[in-house]
Amino acid sequence: MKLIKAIIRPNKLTDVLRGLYAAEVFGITVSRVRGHGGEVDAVETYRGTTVKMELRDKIMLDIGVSDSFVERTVSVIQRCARTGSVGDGKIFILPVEKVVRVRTGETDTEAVTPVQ
Amino acid sequence: MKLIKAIIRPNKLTDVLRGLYAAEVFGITVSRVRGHGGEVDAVETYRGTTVKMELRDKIMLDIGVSDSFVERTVSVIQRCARTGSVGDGKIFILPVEKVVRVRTGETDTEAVTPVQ
Amino acid sequence: MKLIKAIIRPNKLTDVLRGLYAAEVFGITVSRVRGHGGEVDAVETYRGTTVKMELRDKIMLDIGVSDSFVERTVSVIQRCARTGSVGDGKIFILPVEKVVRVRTGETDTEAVTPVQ
Amino acid sequence: MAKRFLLVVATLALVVPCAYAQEASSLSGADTAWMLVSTALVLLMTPALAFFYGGLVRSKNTLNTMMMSFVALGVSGVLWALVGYSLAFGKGTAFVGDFSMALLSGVGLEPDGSIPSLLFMGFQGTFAIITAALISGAVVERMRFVPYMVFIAVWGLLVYAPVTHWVWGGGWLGEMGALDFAGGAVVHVNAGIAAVVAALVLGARKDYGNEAIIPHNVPFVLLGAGVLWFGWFGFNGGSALAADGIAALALVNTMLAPAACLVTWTLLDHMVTRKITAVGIATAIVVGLVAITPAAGFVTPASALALGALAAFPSYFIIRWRVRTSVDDSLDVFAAHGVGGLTGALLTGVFASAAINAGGADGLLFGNAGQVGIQALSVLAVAIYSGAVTFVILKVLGQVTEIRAAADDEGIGMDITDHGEEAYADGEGAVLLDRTEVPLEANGLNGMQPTL
Amino acid sequence: MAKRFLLVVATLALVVPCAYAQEASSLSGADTAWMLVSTALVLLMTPALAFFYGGLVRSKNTLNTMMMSFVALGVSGVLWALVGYSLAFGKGTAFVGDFSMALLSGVGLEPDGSIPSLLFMGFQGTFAIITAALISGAVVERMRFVPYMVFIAVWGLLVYAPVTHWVWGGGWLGEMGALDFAGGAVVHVNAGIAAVVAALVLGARKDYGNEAIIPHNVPFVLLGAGVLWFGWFGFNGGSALAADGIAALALVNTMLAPAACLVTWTLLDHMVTRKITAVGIATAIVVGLVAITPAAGFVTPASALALGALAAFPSYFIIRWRVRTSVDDSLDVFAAHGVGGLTGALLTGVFASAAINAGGADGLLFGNAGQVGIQALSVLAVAIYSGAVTFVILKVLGQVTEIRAAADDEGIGMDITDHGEEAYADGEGAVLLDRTEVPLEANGLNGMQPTL
Amino acid sequence: MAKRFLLVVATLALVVPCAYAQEASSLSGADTAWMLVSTALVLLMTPALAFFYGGLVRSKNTLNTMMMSFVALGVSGVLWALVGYSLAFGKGTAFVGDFSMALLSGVGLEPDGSIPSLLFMGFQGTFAIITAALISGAVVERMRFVPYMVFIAVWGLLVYAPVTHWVWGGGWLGEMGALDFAGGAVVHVNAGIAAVVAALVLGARKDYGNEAIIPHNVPFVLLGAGVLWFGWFGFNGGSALAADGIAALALVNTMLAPAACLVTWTLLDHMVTRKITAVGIATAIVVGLVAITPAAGFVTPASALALGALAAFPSYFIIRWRVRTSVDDSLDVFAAHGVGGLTGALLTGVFASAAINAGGADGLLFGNAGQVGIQALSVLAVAIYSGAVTFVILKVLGQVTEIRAAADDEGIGMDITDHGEEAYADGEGAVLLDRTEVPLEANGLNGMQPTL
Ligand SMILES: Nc1ncnc2c1ncn2[C@@H]1O[C@H](COP(=O)(O)OP(=O)(O)O)[C@@H](O)[C@H]1O
Ligand SMILES: Nc1ncnc2c1ncn2[C@@H]1O[C@H](COP(=O)(O)OP(=O)(O)O)[C@@H](O)[C@H]1O
Ligand SMILES: Nc1ncnc2c1ncn2[C@@H]1O[C@H](COP(=O)(O)OP(=O)(O)O)[C@@H](O)[C@H]1O
Repeated sequence: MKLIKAIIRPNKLTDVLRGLYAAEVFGITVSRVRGHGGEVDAVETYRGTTVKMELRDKIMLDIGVSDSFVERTVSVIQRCARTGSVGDGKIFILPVEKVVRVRTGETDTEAVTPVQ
Repeated sequence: MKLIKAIIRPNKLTDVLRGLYAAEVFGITVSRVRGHGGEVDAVETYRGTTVKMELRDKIMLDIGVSDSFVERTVSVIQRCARTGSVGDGKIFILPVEKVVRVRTGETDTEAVTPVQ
Repeated sequence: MKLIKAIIRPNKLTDVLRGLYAAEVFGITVSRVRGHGGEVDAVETYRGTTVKMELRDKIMLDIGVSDSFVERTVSVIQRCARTGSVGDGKIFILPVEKVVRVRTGETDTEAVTPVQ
Repeated sequence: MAKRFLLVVATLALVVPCAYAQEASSLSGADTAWMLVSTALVLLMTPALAFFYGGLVRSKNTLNTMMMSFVALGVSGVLWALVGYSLAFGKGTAFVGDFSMALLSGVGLEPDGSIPSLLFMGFQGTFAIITAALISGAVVERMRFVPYMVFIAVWGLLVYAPVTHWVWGGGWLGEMGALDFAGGAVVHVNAGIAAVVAALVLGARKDYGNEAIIPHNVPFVLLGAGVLWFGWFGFNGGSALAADGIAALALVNTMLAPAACLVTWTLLDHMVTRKITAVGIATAIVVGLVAITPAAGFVTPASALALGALAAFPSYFIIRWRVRTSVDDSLDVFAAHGVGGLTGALLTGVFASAAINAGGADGLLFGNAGQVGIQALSVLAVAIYSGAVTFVILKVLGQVTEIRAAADDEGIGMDITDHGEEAYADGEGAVLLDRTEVPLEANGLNGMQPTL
Repeated sequence: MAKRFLLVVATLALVVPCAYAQEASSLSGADTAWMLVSTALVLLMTPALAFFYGGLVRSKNTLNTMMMSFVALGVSGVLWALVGYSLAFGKGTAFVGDFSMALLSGVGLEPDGSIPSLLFMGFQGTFAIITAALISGAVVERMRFVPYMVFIAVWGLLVYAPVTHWVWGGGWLGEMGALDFAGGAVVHVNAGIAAVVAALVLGARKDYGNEAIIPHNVPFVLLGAGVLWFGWFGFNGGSALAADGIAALALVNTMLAPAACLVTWTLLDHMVTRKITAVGIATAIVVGLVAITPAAGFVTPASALALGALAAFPSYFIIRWRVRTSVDDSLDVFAAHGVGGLTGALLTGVFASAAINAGGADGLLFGNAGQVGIQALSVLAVAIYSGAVTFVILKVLGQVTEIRAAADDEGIGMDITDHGEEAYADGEGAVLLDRTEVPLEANGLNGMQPTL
Repeated sequence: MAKRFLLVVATLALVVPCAYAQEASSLSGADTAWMLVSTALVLLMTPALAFFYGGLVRSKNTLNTMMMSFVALGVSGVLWALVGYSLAFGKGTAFVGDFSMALLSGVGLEPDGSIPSLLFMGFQGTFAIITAALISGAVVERMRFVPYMVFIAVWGLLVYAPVTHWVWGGGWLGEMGALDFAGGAVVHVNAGIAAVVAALVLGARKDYGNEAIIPHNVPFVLLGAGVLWFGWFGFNGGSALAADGIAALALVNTMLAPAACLVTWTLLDHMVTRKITAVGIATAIVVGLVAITPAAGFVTPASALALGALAAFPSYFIIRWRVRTSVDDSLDVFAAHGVGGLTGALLTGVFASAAINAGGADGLLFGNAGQVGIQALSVLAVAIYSGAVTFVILKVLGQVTEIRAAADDEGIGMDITDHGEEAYADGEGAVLLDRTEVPLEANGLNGMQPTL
């Protein structure tokens, strides 16, 4: 089991979700985050106070997948989230020791297989 | 050391927190997330534009625990977060290499033992 | 590769970011979270309804670093996020199997090296 | 408007210079101007109430709560014009009007007092709207929306219109000498009692008493309170039905009483909880406004200050007590409007002074203890009637349909379940439907170039 | 104001008691009071519109959208005083005024009718402002801000002022007998057509039709709708230019028509989608207000109810149809204002009654079928002129500069790209700049002790 | 009201048709109607200010900031009625009134000019409220709430009331011929100076200059600005104390000056930063309103346009400069109100024209250079007095109690520490207390069935 943690641009979320569903990855958790990387900072001014916004809005996906799904999940994200400009994001693959489905107590691969 | 990452329903948060405190798990970090899984999508209409909301509000818990606490933490969450309907959520158990308490620099088990 | 997950006080974020940039850690993802730990709970009253706020606003940082950067990243956070009062937060170091940069497909160390 | 109007004309004669021009049959431009404004001001109170209430609920029920006020602007407004006004102000009996003015027949631009009778109808219509909307505070977060609409429609005709007739339409309470300048009993006691009955019939929200249910947007509560205050100048000042000294008295009292109530509430809050709360200040403003409503044109400004300060006490402590009971009058309509209206009505019987308004009466302080009794009786009558009929309407409605949301829907929040919308959305994970269902014609247009 | 004013004075004479004092050359305090209020009310509509529109867009474009309304308060307001008023109400020809009152020369405190002519100028100025701001709903989230400012500046002079002259300034449509009490054609059809043309010239937003673009703050939409309604009492009621029976009629109609429209829309929504939406209710209020605008002082209250109810249908279905086309009139200015204004203008021709307002005319229902034709013609004339000139202005502007935001900017959101601000910010990750650039003098002061 | 009233009656006589009815001893319905409305409008400005200020701070201090305005509605309102009005408008000396009208004794429905004297008291009371609330912008996010309440209470009596007496209550500045139509010096310079002194005494916020402190809700700022503008029509228009030509002049000038200021600010913003900001536009509206306040009824509309445009410059650049200093006048009360009021007062001395208002005077442009000197002197006198007394009050208060929040509390945010509330809460992790503390009686009721 792996946990795929992907940081993407907010306006790529729809595309990535569509891609993931198409690849039969249905269990996904999404959070709004902000990120700093290589992008140029936005400058804003409020009544003469000039500030540099060092964080950009991003979306973080947490996707628990069984080992066989890792590659296709990563490649879907890479394909759908890419714009080619700095700021497209990163994907982290983390080892997971155990996954439990709260509702049924099923574990690991069963836990991430969606209900029909 | 493990990091327990649990995704639960927002309206189960109070119950889960109470359960965790009762089980003497006090160090908890909570985030608002949204999830896609097996639930039926809500349909909304705005001035004739009909949209399907594929993400449901969820809560994600990040709980760092020493190995001996893993089982009871998971079972408390399972017990308190369960409704039996699709959408109850998942629990991921991730290995952790090191935990540091910022205030004291204590590490690992000491770092997650709450102050008295 | 490691993922450093740090929970800190919101008003320490600016200091921590400055510290990280100085330490040449540029790739950072930030989320607003809430935490429970050893802090005293705030009590609020709304029209006679008294509630205890068991969660405090915190910031969570997710920072993917190559192994050689782990130590200095942790020590920067420890130094910059510390106030000495209960509630300063925790740092978790998680193993990462692979990191991918969405834009280029570079992996691991190349993926977390910032663009010039 | 019979009796009330006579009082007003009487007082008018004392203070308006061009009194010779004020025969019953002629319009006054000045009075018309003020009543035009007052009508607009009172109408604005219903959107203001939507924000006051909407800020107090959880975000998942924001729109549902706000729409309970907004829909009254339609439902209660239209029904008022069609029949309500006639039931309230038609000649009829001592207990209810008639259908003589149904469909606004005979309500035109001819003067009723010194303003066009149509304008009087409109002004009174804004009262009918807000009274219905007030009740919603007791049933938010759990009453299904369509039954709610039916409820306020029926309630407006069966409860609001008759009660208005009793007091202002030539009915028995007005005849008896009950003083209710702008609706302490008619509007606030009436809505407050209906609210608590509705809360009991519907039952408590499932999370009530188990979970902390706290306001999702306190600035909206303050916005609502501020705009309510502004609108209330039309509510009370406009109830003089003229731009005269009594209007000025009512308006200034409407400024002073809430101010005094706010200060008192602030001190109570500080003494009891060591914190001065924003929700408390917003509530204090409303309680002060409610309390001065029956008295506004009948008491001196000094009395208004006293009345406002006194009114803080019962409402403050009843709110604190209520949340510890099982009665889920969710936004404390009873404590704010029912109790505030009661306090105001009784204190009107204490502070009223015929010296300041010859069209009113003297109260206890000026030697007429009987007025307090009349006031108590009027409140009691309104409370009993309103409570009983509200109960019957809801029970009958409950036979016909389910008036309460399913527990699951309550959990999800009524914005999504009843309205298919979210108050605050960022569009993440929202997928457009319907593009394939485009009708042929539209498809044609679909092929149009995006830019000319 | 010529023709219109005569009508008003005529009706005035019937209902105002002190009519003997109402010669063309004397001020009326009452009328002045009401027009002061009306002017303030209409000015408030533009901030209200900012909230109505601002709530409907995505949060990254909130400020941009709101500022499209707010900036009109400056640009259109100043230009109106400088030349617009003169072009609209100067004697001139049947098609446009002249420069005789440019820079407000000769516009002072002397009476124009029964109010100071300066006040008439101000009142009309608030109309010029909101009409320009209305158009912005069609171009939000993609039109660059500076070209937008230039556009509304030019549009106000080349389109709004002449069209106003046609109808109210002594021009050909007014002469022909077109009834437009408060701007069904002048304001709403005019802005509605300009909006759809602007949407077509600019092209659709890049996400339009691909992504779900949903309102980020529906309470703001309701706030906007509520305050618009309030302000509209000045818009329609003030168009009587006096505190008389016609003002009362217009105001009450402005209360009833939106109420009826709201109820009808609610029923349609429930039947079509099984949900009664808040955005729908807000839209219904606006459509009802738009539709009654040309009719407000010419029809009976019963007709206003019917007119409001009827007006819901075309706008409701056109909105549903529009979103399935490629025409990205983003906030449905055409469906709400263009169509609502058209419906209202035609129904004015149906329901108008000389019995209720001798200064108006009879409509189809009262035997004068020709009025519908006149109404249709007036709408058509305004639509063609507005559409054509709007097209030319934008095309010329497009030659001079880029009027559409770059795709990247559209993605980031115009608040940051065009205004360098965010609507809702928490300051995280924001780093203060400029501390090092403090000028010498300031540095001196910088050395001051923080506390005395 | 002495002197000022005479001026007004004089001008009144010129423009009101029924002038024969306007003896000092008779009420005018029209004037009363307009002053009723104006009082309501000015009262609304304080909630509007709460939003203007509340949107500019960080979300953790939203309620604290808003309540600093709301609480003035109580504290300053009540004290005005009890003593402030008498100190300001009682006969007294050239420097302060007396206690002859304390507790509103003798302030009733008898005419004061053409309106009830009680109404004049109420109208002036709304000025006292907002002036106190204005100061709060300089001390937000760090001043403890209870000391703040005490401060504005004392300040209202020791500073606001005397200064008002000087200018409008028959005091020395009025006698000297200083022109201040609606409070350029009395309200804005007064509050602006008090603000900067308070900011200096309290010291800067601990994050000031280190962290970026940016507005948490710019739409609220725009809402505040829009509603302030609306209310300001009552502020300036109502200061004519009649519904006459001068009121119209004041109101139209109050429309034009901010419009011109907005346009100028927009151009400045674009030239200096290449962005046109929403906070900038909101600020420009307020600055334009402040600047026209002393001049509103004394200058021609063309002058108002010029005055508004000119007023943008000093405030714009002082705001930019101020943030680079160590003076944490957090919401730039000095730059907007102090400097705006100063500019307006001086330009009144330049643009005033006795031709447009015989009750005013000629300014520099019309050959009376001395008026500028008088204006300068009046501003200087107010500034010195206000600054000195504000300083003393705060220093004395600082001896009695801690006026500044502890650094920790400042970090947490004053909403939680001083009010025990959050502006925006979702209830997550909130645990209900107190269920066990239910008193016995309540427990009884607790046992009631949830549904009947
Ligand atoms: N090392 C990292 N750890 C965590 N998050 C990162 C890291 N590097 C980048 N990110 C996230 O990815 C986003 C995009 O990264 P950035 O370096 O700007 O672009 P790119 O990946 O195209 O070079 C950042 O805004 C941040 O949220
Ligand atoms: N594989 C997964 N990875 C990450 N999050 C998941 C995964 N599967 C489910 N979730 C989260 O858990 C929530 C509930 O899952 P769902 O499949 O709907 O219900 P259930 O767990 O009861 O079958 C989802 O909304 C999502 O947030
Ligand atoms: N075991 C844990 N797992 C996850 N998060 C934790 C844990 N312990 C603490 N935290 C987070 O760190 C924050 C501070 O912890 P706390 O125990 O209050 O202070 P300290 O670390 O100074 O002892 C908490 O609010 C919570 O967000």
